[in-house]
Amino acid sequence: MAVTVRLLDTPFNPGALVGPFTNAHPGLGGVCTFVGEVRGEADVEALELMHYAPMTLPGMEALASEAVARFGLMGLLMVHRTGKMHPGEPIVLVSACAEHRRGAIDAVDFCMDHLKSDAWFWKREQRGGTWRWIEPRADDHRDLARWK
Amino acid sequence: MAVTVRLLDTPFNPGALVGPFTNAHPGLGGVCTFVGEVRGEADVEALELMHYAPMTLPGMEALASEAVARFGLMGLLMVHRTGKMHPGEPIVLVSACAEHRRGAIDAVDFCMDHLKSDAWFWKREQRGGTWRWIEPRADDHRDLARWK
Amino acid sequence: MAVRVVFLGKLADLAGTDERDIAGPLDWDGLLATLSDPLAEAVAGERTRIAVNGTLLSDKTALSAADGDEVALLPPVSGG
Amino acid sequence: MAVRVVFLGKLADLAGTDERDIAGPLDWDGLLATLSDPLAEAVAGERTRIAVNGTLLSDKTALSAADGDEVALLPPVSGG
Repeated sequence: MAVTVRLLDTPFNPGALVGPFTNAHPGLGGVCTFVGEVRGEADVEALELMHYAPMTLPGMEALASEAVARFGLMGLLMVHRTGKMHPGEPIVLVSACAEHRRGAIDAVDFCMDHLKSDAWFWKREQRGGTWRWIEPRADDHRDLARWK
Repeated sequence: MAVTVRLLDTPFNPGALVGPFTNAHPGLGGVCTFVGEVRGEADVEALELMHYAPMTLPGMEALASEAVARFGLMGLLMVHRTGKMHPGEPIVLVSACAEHRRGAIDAVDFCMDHLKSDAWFWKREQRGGTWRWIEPRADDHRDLARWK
Repeated sequence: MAVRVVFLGKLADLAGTDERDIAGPLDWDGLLATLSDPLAEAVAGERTRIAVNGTLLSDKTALSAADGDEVALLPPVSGG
Repeated sequence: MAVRVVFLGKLADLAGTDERDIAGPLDWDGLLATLSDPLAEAVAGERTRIAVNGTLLSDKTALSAADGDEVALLPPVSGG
């Protein structure tokens, strides 16, 4: 079993990570993958993700361990960008391998909900030249509460 | 928006399909993908999926349309194998693009539950030289009932 | 030309073939009469459905097929 | 060597810097006293949390940092 958690400060290609991850788990029943990208809204020029090194990666590693145990995963890949990004660039990738589809899909859902509003990242958007900090939407808090 | 539904009777490479599908939807917020493979259980030698041409593809197309409308998708790719397969070969691929992660993840979950126990496929496994028809597990019926 | 009866999944094993031509017209009793006992029993089971020319019957006992029609016998499905 | 105070997210904008060194020891009142009014108000807000050397405080008003410690001021997060 491979649990891989990475913080990257440069662009990444999801396909180049998911292929080898899947191939590393022969015998799996299903693999579910979510990739979040910077949405191409008309006036969004850039997005920046700030993190806090002493806590962000350890927090992601704890989240990964929790997901592996909770959903009985065969493997988990969790990658998150930091720094400045432009529309169309991947921000986050979560891929989970399991024996049955339910574990794989639920694990991705669980990890994404936690990365969105319960991990040590701070996001801001640039629109019309002005940067503005983003907070999770009410939907994000509701999504997170499903797992308590 | 692209809605693509395919039945394939030869092996396919999920990565080769998901990359172009994702690239065809600039502006997306998230893409969720599930790939189901023939599980590598010790004594499973092969798996065979039978379908009924006049109903299987039309049924998948109706399912895809329902998912697009229900989850407000930007695009949906649904690929299902038929014929004889061996452990490690992909059986099914569902990939959904949406503005937010919730729509993309839920659409994949919805499509997989319906493909598993509410689409015109019949699956049998070969173990120890003997073929046996498989029916959905109780879990599969429970999963499907979530969407009613 | 006849009615083409298509056997799916385990029904194909029970029938020993994927399809069989039966002279029309064909109704529910006529269908059962042409099938071996275990096959007729499986087809009559509440989880087996019937489609005519690709359209599912809401009541399979209302089957009414003519020469040239295709009747599909559909046991419980299992995909993915 | 001093206490290093790290400002995350919007607190970095309010502070005009990502980090600042403050002579230790540093407790909650001492921290607030060194911050501008809008910054002190944001840090005191119930949604801002504090970590010392990477460990979250369950009660931030119990802050007790010495020279060499790193105090992180953490506003509401938003990732993915």
